[in-house]
Amino acid sequence: MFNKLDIEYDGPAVDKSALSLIASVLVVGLLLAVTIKIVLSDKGHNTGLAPLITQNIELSGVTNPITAVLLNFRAYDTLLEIAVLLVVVLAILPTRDHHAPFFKRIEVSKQNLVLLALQRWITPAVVIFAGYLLWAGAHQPGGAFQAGALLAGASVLMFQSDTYQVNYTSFMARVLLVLSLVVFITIGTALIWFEGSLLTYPLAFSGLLILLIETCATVSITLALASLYSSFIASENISVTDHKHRTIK
Amino acid sequence: MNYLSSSLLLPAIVFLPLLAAIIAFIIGRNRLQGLINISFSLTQFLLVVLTTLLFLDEQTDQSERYVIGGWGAPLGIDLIVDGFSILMLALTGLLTLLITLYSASYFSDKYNASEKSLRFWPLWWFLISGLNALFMSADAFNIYVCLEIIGLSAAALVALQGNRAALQAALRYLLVGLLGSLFYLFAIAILYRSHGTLDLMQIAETASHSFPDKVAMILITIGLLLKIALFPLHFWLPPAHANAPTPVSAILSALVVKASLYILIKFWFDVLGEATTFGASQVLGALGGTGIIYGSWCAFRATQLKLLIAYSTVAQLGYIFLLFPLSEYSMGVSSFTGSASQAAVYFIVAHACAKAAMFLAAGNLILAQGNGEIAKLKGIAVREPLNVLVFAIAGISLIGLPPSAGFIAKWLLLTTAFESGQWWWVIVVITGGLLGAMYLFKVLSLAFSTDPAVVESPTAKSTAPVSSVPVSSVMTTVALILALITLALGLNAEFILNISNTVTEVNGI
Amino acid sequence: MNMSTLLPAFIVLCPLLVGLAVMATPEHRSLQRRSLNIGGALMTLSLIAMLLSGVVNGLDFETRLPLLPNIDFVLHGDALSLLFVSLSGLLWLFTTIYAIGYFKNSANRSRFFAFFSLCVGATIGLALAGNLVTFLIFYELLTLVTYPLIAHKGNAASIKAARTYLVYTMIGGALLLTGVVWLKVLAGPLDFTSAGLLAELPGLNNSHLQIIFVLLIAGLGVKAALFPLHAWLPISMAAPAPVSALLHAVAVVKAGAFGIVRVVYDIYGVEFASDLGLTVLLAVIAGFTIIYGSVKALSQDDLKRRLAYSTVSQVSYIALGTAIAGPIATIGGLVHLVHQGLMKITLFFCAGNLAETLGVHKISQMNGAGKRMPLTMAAFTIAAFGMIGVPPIAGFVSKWYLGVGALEAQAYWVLGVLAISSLLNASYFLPIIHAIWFKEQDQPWPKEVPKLRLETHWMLLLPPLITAFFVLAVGLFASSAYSPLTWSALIASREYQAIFPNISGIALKYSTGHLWVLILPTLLLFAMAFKTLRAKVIRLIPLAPLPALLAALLVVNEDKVEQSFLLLTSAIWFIAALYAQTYMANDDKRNRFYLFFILTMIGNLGVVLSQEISSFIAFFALMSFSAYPLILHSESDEAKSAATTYIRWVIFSEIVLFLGLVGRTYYAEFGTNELPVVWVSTLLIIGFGVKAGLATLHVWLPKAHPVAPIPASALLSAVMVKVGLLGWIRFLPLGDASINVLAQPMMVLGFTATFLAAIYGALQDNAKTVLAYSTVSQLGIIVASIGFALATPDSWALLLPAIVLFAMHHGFAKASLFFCVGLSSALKPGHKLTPFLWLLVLVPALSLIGLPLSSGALAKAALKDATSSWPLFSTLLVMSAIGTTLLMGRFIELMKEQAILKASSAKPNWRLILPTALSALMCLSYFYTPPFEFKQFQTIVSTLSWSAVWPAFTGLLIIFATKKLRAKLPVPPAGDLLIVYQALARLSAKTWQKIANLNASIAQYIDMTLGHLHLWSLSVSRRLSKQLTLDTPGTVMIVMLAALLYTFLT
Amino acid sequence: MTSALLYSMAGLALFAIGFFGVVVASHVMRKILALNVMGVGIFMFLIALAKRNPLVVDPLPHALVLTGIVIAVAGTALALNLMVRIHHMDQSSQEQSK
Repeated sequence: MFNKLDIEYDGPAVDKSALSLIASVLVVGLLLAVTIKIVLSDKGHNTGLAPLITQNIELSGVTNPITAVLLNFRAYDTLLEIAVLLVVVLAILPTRDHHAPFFKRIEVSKQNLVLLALQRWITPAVVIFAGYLLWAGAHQPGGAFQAGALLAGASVLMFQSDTYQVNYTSFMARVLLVLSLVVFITIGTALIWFEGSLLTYPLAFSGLLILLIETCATVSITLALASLYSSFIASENISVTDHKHRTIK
Repeated sequence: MNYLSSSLLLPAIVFLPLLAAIIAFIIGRNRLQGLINISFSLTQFLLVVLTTLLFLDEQTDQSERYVIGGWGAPLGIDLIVDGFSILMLALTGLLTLLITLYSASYFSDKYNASEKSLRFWPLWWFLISGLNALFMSADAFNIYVCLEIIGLSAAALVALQGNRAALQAALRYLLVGLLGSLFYLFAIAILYRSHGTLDLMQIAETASHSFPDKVAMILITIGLLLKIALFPLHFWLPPAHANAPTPVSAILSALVVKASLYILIKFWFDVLGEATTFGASQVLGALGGTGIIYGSWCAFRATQLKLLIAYSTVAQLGYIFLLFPLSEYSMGVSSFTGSASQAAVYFIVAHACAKAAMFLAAGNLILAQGNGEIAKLKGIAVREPLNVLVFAIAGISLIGLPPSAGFIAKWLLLTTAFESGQWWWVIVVITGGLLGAMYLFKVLSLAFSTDPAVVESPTAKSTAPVSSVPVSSVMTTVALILALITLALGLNAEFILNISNTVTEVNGI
Repeated sequence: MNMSTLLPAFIVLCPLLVGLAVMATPEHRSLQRRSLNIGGALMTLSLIAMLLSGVVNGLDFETRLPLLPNIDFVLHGDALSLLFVSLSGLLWLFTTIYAIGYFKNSANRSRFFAFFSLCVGATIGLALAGNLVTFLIFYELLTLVTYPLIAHKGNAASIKAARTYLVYTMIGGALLLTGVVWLKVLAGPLDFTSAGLLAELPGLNNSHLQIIFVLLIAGLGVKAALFPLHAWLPISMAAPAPVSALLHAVAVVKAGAFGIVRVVYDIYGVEFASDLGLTVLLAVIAGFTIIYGSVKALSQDDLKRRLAYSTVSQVSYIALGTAIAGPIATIGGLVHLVHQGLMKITLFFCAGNLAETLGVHKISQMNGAGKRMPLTMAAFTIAAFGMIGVPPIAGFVSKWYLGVGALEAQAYWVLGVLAISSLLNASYFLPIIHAIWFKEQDQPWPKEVPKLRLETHWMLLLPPLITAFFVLAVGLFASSAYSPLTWSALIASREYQAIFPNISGIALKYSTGHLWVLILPTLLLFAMAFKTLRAKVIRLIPLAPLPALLAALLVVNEDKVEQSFLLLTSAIWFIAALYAQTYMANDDKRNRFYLFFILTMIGNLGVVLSQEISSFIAFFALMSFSAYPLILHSESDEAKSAATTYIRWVIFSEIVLFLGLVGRTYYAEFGTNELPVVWVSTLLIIGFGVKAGLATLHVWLPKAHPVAPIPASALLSAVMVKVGLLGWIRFLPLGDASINVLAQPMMVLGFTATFLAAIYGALQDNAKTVLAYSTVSQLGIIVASIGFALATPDSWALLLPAIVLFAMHHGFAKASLFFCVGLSSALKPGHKLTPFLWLLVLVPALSLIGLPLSSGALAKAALKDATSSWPLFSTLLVMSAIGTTLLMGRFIELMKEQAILKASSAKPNWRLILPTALSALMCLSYFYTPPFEFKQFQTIVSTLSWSAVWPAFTGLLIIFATKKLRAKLPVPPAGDLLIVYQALARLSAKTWQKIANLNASIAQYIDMTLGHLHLWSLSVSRRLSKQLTLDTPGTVMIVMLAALLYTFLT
Repeated sequence: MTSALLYSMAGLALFAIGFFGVVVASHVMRKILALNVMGVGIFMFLIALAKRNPLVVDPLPHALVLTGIVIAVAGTALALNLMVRIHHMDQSSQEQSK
């Protein structure tokens, strides 16, 4: 299944091995049948943890139950999830370049007008909307991930024109990337001291703390997603420049 | 907080490596890099030792719980430790300390690896924290997150070498890991649907012989088998383990596959014990048995040293899977008690130490030789006697010869097989040991043989492989320590069994 | 934690720690390494000594550590473990010293010595193991630490050897592990318990226990090199000599054998094991291995390989002793553990010395090595004789107890195994010994190290000498309180507890009466070792038998038989020594001659003085083997052929005697059954019959006598053949019981020999051959008399003095005649002394014929008296004089011819004539009759009878009548029946060769088939693995999913 | 047949289709996509699960889905990165061979 990892496009779309085709059709069918049977056999009275969450929502500091689950009840999961993101960023980041600044602007002679207009008009709106999403996360659907994703989208748009370059390996970028994790861990462990247990928010400050964590998370997620995107672009560029070098020689 | 309890230290064990990862990421390339990492690993080790000691001191019949966020089980996430997980934590702490020491040399400028070290250290610490978090998690979904941390960071570490083979192996490893995790996630969804909770203990309380539970068990089993690399699903393991940098290979073989195994054991025996069947356990055993034979055979035929060791992992995992058919199966429930579980626990520990030692020694030999070809190892025993010795000791443990941890493990396994009257597993185990001896001594006899052309003529020294670098003494010492631990574990098994006993008796969650 | 719990652990740890310390020692610091090694060995030895003294004082030593739930790691010092531990500790010291000398300038010494110490540590641990699990741990550890030792040289051969070793021991270890685990599950902790632990446990399935036993023995049998599992041992000879020495003597093979002992005795319990029918199986395998190993050893030219196969054979004695399942056999088996260790280590040390000093690896290169390396080769010889089982060397003790034990357990076939094995041992060791001492060096040494002051480095020389000394000592002092034998007996008594018999009766005590008479010869023997003294010592040799003569005349007078034999023996040895002074004066090999002359003398005198079996056979063997060089002396082709014939018959007789004496001892102590006595007596008659020239067994006599130097032939014919008679007198139940079955054949054989030998001898043309046939003829009379005594026990009281008298008479007469042969050159007519000299010839000749007034007449009269109850016997006795006359006539004829042929100017030599005269004087009975009171009334005058004269005349008539006829007849070859025997031997050799060829071709075929099979399986697996790894994972996963679904949902 | 049931069946179907794709697709890109389809199937199943009782909405599966999405993004990104790197490596080696 994973032995032949074809990269080129010239192969057939599916493995021609009839055996695996037939077997998988059969088993997929079986799987479907079995799981559908489960779904159908369910009596539907199970409400999961919904009542419990509704009971405790008052104590969580936010009113949106999903945010409450994410950042209070199951904050530990979220913390580790940020770590997952960081792992991938780490794995993907190019080898470090210390000298380039975090952010720089390059004057490009030939501009794509449509792109420029889009950048000019949409980006600020997206940023504001992201800020709203972040804020609104406390009481209705929204939150750090949504905001971060939006911001990352905006940055993709920004970097489309090669006008702006971010050095994701600069000190600044690194600090921003780990910011959410650091804040999360710091708050979490500090709360052991104050409240006696990990990530136990004091009732009075819980909303504030969650907002703080969410804000930091937004920054880190934005940067992480942007860096993931840029890594593909960068590697394309590198190969292109390599190609050029080679042709010159 | 008037007295220190082992459970209070649990968050620290997870967060300390995370902190280390962050610091390693931020400070980057630094002269103190090695020292900082070593001191982190030392702190973590001491922490784990303290936890273990406290845990043993408490002598509770119950497993220890830590409630995160003050919410409690169904709503929040709990951390939980029992004997088995404490043992796994201790093992992780120990191996982390030793392999960190090793890596500090391995990724030093001496071997032109400082570029890699930038990526290595943070990923390394993430991997460790993932492992630690996994071993103490009491929440099904949290386990999924931990599995992902482990899977992603492990794949990234495999890719560290940067050559095509390594990248391809990493990609395959990653995809397999993701697929396995998805199966697991699907099972979690089904479990949540029928039980309304994600806490393992609460699931266990309501688990029954019902259809959804069985399907969940099937999905968990297949998903985790994929990650564990049980015999027919092992295809990704040898290239991944063989192409990774040496310390990574060591931790992958020693702990990472064991993490998935740990989860599988937990689900199979504790959480969904009601839903398992005797036939399925026999299937797992049969696959394990075939894996023993097949893995050993492939190891024997391997031409690359690390590939040999990787195949040996496939074989060794097969031994552990004999746990499933051999454990007591009564009243439709199999339980993680008795000598089968002891054997499995001991096998996990023994294999972790021995395999780590073997990979490290092999890494040293490859450094000294400049080449991973087994055929090139001729006469290496003269130049690198200690590393060959370590390799031999580790191999002895893998074969299961006394005095080594592997012997105890095999002894327990054989005892169980006889006690349960399933003598056919005896034949498998014995044959596996003999095949193991074949591949081990294939290497050793090459190492001992002196090629007169190389050894005697003075000019030969200049024609020695150019890429070979003298192996630093730290790296050799670390491997030796691991090998000695393996030996020491063969002298008194009660120590390890005592730690894990609490769970095997109580069957807590 | 006090001493009693720590000491065993210390003993095990000591070598292990030394090993680790040596491993850490840098290669160039040889002094540090040396002191570590030797210090460690000494330290261990002293700890072992502490343990030993503690156990003797009844203290209990046990180290017990928890290993697993319900399983402890136990080190326990009991009697059995101490036997092995002491051996290991002791031999470790010697081997270390040896190895230091051996590896003076080679590489990787630290590695070698480290693993060497570890190996010993494992062995000691294995010996001290208090339960089967601990044993298993050390057993496997031993396998592992031996691997680098075998692979040490690093060349292709040693790597291959190491691999073969591993394949075998790994499989063995796996089987053992299976067995142990299984047994553990059935029976609990498996602590070694005297008399076994399984018998008491209830509810065990016997067939399970049988399977387990087979597994255990198969596992242990690999190391013990039991038959189908032995192949690694000869191959592992690629290892350096100290390793081979240690492997073979102590560590590996003994570990297996020791394990077998442990399993049979301390786990199963010997009675329980034999109830299960398991010991028989083991015994058969062991017995077969013994013979198989010896047969394979025969055809090896590489010295170490021959020794290796010898080990295969010898180690199985231990298993055999264990499996016979009787207390005495157990003692034999256990003591062989030590004895074989000492002997084999000596042999390997010597082989190593040869290889190191001279570069000799092959037996065919060893010719004349004895001159270059006398001490080493002496050690080799002692050990080799021990292996053969020549008393009183160590190996004999083992075989003795095994033999008696086999009888006790009524396993008669074991005796056959012992006999065949000894025969084979002799046939592969004696040629080597012959080559090193009696062959000239025929090619330069392959790789000689420049000669030092000693024959080789002292560190190489000392260990084999010490171990060889031990080999002798443990045999000689087997019955002393601190010998391995006594210790083994203690162990056996614990294993068998209630049913252990009183074994004092079969003990081997070498308590010869009047040992002081041997002091002077022994001193002279040692003095000969010094080159400067040698010439003077040779002059003193005639003095050597004088103490014995003195004893015969003054001291020994309780036992008339002993007194008369001692008189005869010492007197003739004295005369022969005097004669030899002149006769051998110009011989260039006289040093060697005298050396063996004294040895033979000691043996001969000792035999006569011996009162009980053990010393009798010990001296008997000494005498028999030492006479070999005397016969070989001239090294002409005839001499070589005669010597070979002689030694073959000696071996044959030794083996038969061994069996007979074992039987006799056993039945004297334990049995009263009538039937066995017959076969015992048969064996004794045959065994001594070889020496006593019993017809059909006499063939060596006519060949050996003519070629030996005259003093030697005189001794052979006059004295040494009489030892056979002495043996009969001592050990046959003469006078007690009548055994008609044997009496009649003996009488028939005796008289047939008397007459046929006379006729055959009369046709010979060599004076000494004629004399030899005369000896055969005369001995026929003795044989017949013994037969008569067997038939009529009542006559024994009269017959015994008569036989003794006859023997003495014959001894003196025959000796005189042989001496006369040496004077033949002086017999030519014309000299003034000639008549006197002819008188010297005639007196003994006539005496032999039994003319009146001679001692012969007296003896014959006595015989006639004693056998008067059966007239035919007397008649035949009288008629035998015709034959004797014929022979004597022929002899005188030949002497005359020779005198004329050899007519030389040489003056008669007084120094030769005087001893001859002395001897002839003895033929007149007056000199020795007085001390013997059995001749009560008969006087010399009463011999004047017609019956004493007519046969002589008849004989004379025949001589003159057939002179022409005889001249026409061809001279029949000396050794008559030998020709037939040799033809038979050749035929059987041919058949054997055919069988061997067949075997080889079958083996080749099997090899080929296996090779094909292997290739086929390789290709199949390659194809399979391709299939499996290339394009199936997806399918496989799905199939697995399906399988899980199925197993879960149905 | 409630809508929740319909959704969960659709999720299951997606999971099955994705699995089928993972097994039979030959190109890595397709495999990665198929894995994502599988993941989406599970997320859909979870979302439907949250509403299986028509009266109560269970927020927990929503939270799980959110977490799961991030993880899926991370995994996909890593896989794509590795794939691209291999691709470039192959390209440059092909060029070199030219």
